[in-house]
Amino acid sequence: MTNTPSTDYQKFIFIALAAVLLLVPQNSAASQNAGGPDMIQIRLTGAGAKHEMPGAGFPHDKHTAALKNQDCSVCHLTEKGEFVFKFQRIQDGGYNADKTLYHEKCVNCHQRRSEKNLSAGPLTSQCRLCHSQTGGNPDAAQPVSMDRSLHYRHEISSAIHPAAPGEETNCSACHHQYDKTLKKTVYVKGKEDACRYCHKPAFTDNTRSFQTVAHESCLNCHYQIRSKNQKAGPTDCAACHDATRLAGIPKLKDIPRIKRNQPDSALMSLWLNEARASKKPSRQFVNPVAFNHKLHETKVEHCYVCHHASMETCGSCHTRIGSDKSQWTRLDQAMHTDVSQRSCLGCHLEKLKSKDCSGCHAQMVQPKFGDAKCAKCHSIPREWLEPLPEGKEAWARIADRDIRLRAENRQSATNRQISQDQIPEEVTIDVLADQYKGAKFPHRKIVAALSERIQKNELASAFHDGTATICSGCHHHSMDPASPPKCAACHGISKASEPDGRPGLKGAYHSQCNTCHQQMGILKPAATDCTACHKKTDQTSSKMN
Amino acid sequence: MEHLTPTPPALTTGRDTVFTPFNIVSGIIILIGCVITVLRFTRGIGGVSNLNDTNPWGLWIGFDLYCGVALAAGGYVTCAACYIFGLKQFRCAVRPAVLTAFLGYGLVVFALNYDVGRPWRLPYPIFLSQGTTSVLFEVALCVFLYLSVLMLEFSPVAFEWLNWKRARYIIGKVSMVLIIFGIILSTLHQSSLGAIFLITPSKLHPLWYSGYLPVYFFISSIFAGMSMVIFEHSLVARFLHDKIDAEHHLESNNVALGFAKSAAFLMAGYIMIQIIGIAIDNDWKYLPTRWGLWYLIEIIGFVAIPAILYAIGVRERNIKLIQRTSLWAVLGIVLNRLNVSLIAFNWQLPLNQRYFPSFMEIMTTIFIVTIGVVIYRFVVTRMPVLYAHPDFPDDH
Amino acid sequence: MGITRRQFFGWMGAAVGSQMAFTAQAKAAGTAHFTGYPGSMGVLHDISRCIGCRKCEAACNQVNHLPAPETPFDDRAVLEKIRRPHAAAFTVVNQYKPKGKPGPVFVKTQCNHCMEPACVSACFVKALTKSKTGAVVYDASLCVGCRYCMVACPFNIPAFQYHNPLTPEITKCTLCQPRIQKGLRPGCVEACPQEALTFGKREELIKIAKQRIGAYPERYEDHIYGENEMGGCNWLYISNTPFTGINMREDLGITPAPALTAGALAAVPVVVSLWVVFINGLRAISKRKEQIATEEKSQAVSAAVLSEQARFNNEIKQLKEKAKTEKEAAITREVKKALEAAARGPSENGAGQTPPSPKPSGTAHPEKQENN
Amino acid sequence: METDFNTLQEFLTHTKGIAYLLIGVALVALPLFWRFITGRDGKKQTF
Repeated sequence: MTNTPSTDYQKFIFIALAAVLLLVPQNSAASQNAGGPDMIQIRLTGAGAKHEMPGAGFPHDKHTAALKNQDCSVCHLTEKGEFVFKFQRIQDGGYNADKTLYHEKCVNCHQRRSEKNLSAGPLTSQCRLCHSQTGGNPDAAQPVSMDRSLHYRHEISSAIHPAAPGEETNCSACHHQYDKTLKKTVYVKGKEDACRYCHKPAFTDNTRSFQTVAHESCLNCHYQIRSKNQKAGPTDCAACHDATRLAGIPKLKDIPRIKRNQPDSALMSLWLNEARASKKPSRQFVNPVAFNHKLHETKVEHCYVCHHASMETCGSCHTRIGSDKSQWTRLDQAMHTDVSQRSCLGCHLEKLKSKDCSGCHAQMVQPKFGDAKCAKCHSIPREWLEPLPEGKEAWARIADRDIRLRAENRQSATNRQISQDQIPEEVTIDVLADQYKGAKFPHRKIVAALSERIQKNELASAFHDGTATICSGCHHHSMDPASPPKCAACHGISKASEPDGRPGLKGAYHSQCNTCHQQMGILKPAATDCTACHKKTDQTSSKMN
Repeated sequence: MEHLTPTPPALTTGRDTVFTPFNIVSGIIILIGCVITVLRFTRGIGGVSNLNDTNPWGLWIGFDLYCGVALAAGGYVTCAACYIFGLKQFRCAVRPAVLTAFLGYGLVVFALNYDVGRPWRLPYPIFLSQGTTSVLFEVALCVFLYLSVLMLEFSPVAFEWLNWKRARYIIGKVSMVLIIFGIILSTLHQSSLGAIFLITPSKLHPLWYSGYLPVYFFISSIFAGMSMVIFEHSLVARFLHDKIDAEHHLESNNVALGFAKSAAFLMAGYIMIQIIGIAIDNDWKYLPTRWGLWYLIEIIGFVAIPAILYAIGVRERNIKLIQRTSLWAVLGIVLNRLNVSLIAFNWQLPLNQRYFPSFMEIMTTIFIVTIGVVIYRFVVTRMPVLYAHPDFPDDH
Repeated sequence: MGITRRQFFGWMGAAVGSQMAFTAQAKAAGTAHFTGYPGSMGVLHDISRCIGCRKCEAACNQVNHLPAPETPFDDRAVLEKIRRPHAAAFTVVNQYKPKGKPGPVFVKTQCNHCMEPACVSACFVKALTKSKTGAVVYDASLCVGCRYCMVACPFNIPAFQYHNPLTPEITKCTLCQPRIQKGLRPGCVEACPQEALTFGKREELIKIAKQRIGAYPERYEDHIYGENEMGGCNWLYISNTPFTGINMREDLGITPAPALTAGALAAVPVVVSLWVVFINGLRAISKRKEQIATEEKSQAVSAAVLSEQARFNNEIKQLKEKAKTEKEAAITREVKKALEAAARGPSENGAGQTPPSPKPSGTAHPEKQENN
Repeated sequence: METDFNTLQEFLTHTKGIAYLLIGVALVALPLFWRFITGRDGKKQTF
């Protein structure tokens, strides 16, 4: 399969002849249009749409750069003082009209510029330079996230002015609701919602699509602020959609909470809700969960992560039997599904994939709902609910009390950890030594490193609360993890795996060490560097013939 | 026996000196061929060819075997026309066609000696270990039997030349059996050569891969054979016209007209079944691609157009046009066989993993073709192929 | 398993019929479904476990006594290039960097030991056979070196000793058949430190694979490669990344290779038999046509002869009549003359001469008529 | 003789082997039968 350049060349001619490349016209366009994050695929739809050509790729930033001293009005019309980000029109005029519009206005401009010897795009005869199959690169354009950091910067910016003068915060500059009676959008304090609740992916119910809104609102605002010579957000495509530039947006630390009257903690239990409503002590289903809302706010990018359809409580849609608003997903299902990041279990499982956790957890069978330790979350004891707490404060007190107790538990768990002298300093693994000498395993050092990572993480320390929970990362299935049996007790020394799929001793050792190292990103020693762990013996080969 | 043949002027000058342009060129080629032969059997197949593990078959199979067999189809087609369909006017075309077929198959087997790893084991599949599930087994069996049959079919010519009357008489007795055997065997392995690739649906481009591959190969071999006979006659008429007796000369035009007519109609049918094949496998989506373009060039450019030209030639009794078209049609068959066996094979591999024949592979192929031409020339200038033997008139 | 020559001739007799029609247990082609040799062995390659250490390559090299490689097996630079098995290496490990995967993925490539191997189906000397152990076994003593197996293999596995001029062999993984028969595991499996390779009965391996996918649904693709590909393989794969991205084709389908050519081969005896019938028929028809043509010709000839004869007879008759009347007239005339002469006296002699009969024209000869 | 097959390959090896034998039978038997059919049609017909 190695080829000298000359045979490659011959092959090229051969295949080129075979494929008759000369008759296929679109090569040069393809490379040009491969596209960055600013590539817009113009593909008109609507009545009478006949697609004789593939859509046109439009490199937006290239155009803004070329028209450097001009503003958006070169291409975009304004309505009520704001730009409409359609090309040269306020509203779509139908397939044929828009097609003509694009062809005339694009090509005319290119023509004028090329006559002036300015850089210009394709002309009338160069259809395929715009219309290529490969316009747009889905990987190049990344979505921008209005995370808490970015949100806060908008909140406190002095360049942004609230809709009505005199308001303390900038909230009303963006957040609004549609008032059906007034037939216009109004701002209601304390009822700020996520944009996506109303602005869906496509134009629905007379409401602009999320994409349109994001561009028209954000860009117009940035543009107007900038035109006052103030520091403003970007107006070019790449700033919000290019992966590297997105990563460069500074992230604030210790961001104050968003203020929307949200609770610090919540007692989650639907049966308790019902019991409270009917003032009757109900038969208890399962112990309620105290949810630390304040803590979780800091763990997510924005409210929308959990509040995916409204800012109401989860139970308002996900009722005990489900509702049509929740598409009949019950609360218990919503909280325990492992496929959605919005559920408690789904999000917590996702956290196990982080580098700190996956060293041990990637090798463990993924816990299912039934395997979970229910009491870890459903921890409010029954006696706290007797008599039935009355009033918001009583509820909050119960929740706070539980949250406090859990924090104390976490603290004591750290203290309860297995003592250093119980952990062997170094273990030599040499049961199978043949080609290589045994490996020296710095046992205590590794336990210390893992413990440190657990303590740094609230979720981890909440769940690793047993004396020797950490030990079971490697010494799995061991009855007393603090004094585990030898690995060879279960893993056959015969180098073969057991019929039940249990690995043999060699496989068990290597996959345990290597998987953990790879998962945690500890690339030294490399998994394939045998001599980093083992000294080579004189025996050059294993007993194999 | 030389005195029996009409003495050719070309040959007389040839006798004076061995260094005719033809002899010099073919001599050089054969010399190079011999050198490559030595290299092949001292350095291995890899030493002379660009074949590799991913592209195990190259020019030697794609051209020497696939095209060789297709173009040797004239033998059975002419025999069938003359003796089965009773079209006696093709009788004069039988002997040249059988000679071409015999040479063609002989050279195919000869070429295989270069391509297979251990050529002396070529009889193994027939005599030692029969891999009955292999299409190649069937091809091997058929080629082996058909080559034997062709040898016997051709032997009367040699016997007449040598004037072995008794042997000539005996072979004449069984000629009909031989002809029927020949037709059956040809049918089978012309189609089996297509069936060889039935096992590679994942490697051959869908436009060429079809469950109908054997049928395509069989049908196309018929008009390949016819075109080859017409083409060969036009060559013979130009370069060996002094070897042709009056009867052959007269009839060769009828042969051209008759075969062109049948070939045109068969080609139309062939195009039809190609389209049906695409429909059956729902391969339409490949047509607007580059491979589709290449496929259309093969089907339209090298089947449909020759078919139309043949048709025009037949209607206007334009022998020149028919003869020119026959070359086109022959090239079309070569293209088709190369497409199936080489070009559209392994089509999904990147360019740097594709195969292109080495210089020595190409030279080997030219060498083998040259041998064919030399032997053909040797035979027709000496043996009663293009004319009736005065001692054995009107036999067969 | 295969047909020996003795069997071949043994069937020549009446056995052929009974073999085909009356053996009750034999499966009929229409409904037959074959599930492979029971208890055949295989290997499960867990791609997610492979770290690309090339220990398997080293072991394979050692077990099969292959030539030492150009660079030692612990040189991982070779992984930068995609390799395939070749004459000096029955197995290779390749490194891929699929999209969306943080680290590289390593895949060991070797013969998959198909349940219905394309190479075995393609081999025209039975140099390749499927063993009951699960291995696809190569017998160099039969191989002609035609390389059809390489053409046929959907996985591009068999390689050829292109630089061996006289005794080149096909090379490929043997599943360590000799070791299996001694009760050992294949060399690569034994060498794998990660147990990315598991040797066992194919049925068991499928269970293990399903178990792993079930236990770690997030890690694995929900597909056991080789379970059904081209009718299934004895070498199975599970992966943490889509197979297509690591050069393992997922478009091969599930049709076993022998089934692809079975139909065409089944047509062979039918074509032969019917060709014999058709050719005889066609010849009979063209002969019969000739015969009829000859008969018609001779009929036409005799009809022509008859009509000519009739015409001739008629003419003769007419002439005769004419002659008769002329004769009579002459007689009368002569009688008259004689009477006149008698009346004048018997002085003249020529009185008794008959008049010359009219000569029939040249048309009288029927044989000659044909030439007209 | 084996009658139970585990693989399609085994099955086909068996049946195709028989098929090839039958081809030979057909090649001999059918012409002979034709000869028998046309035996009294007249003198001297090869088949």
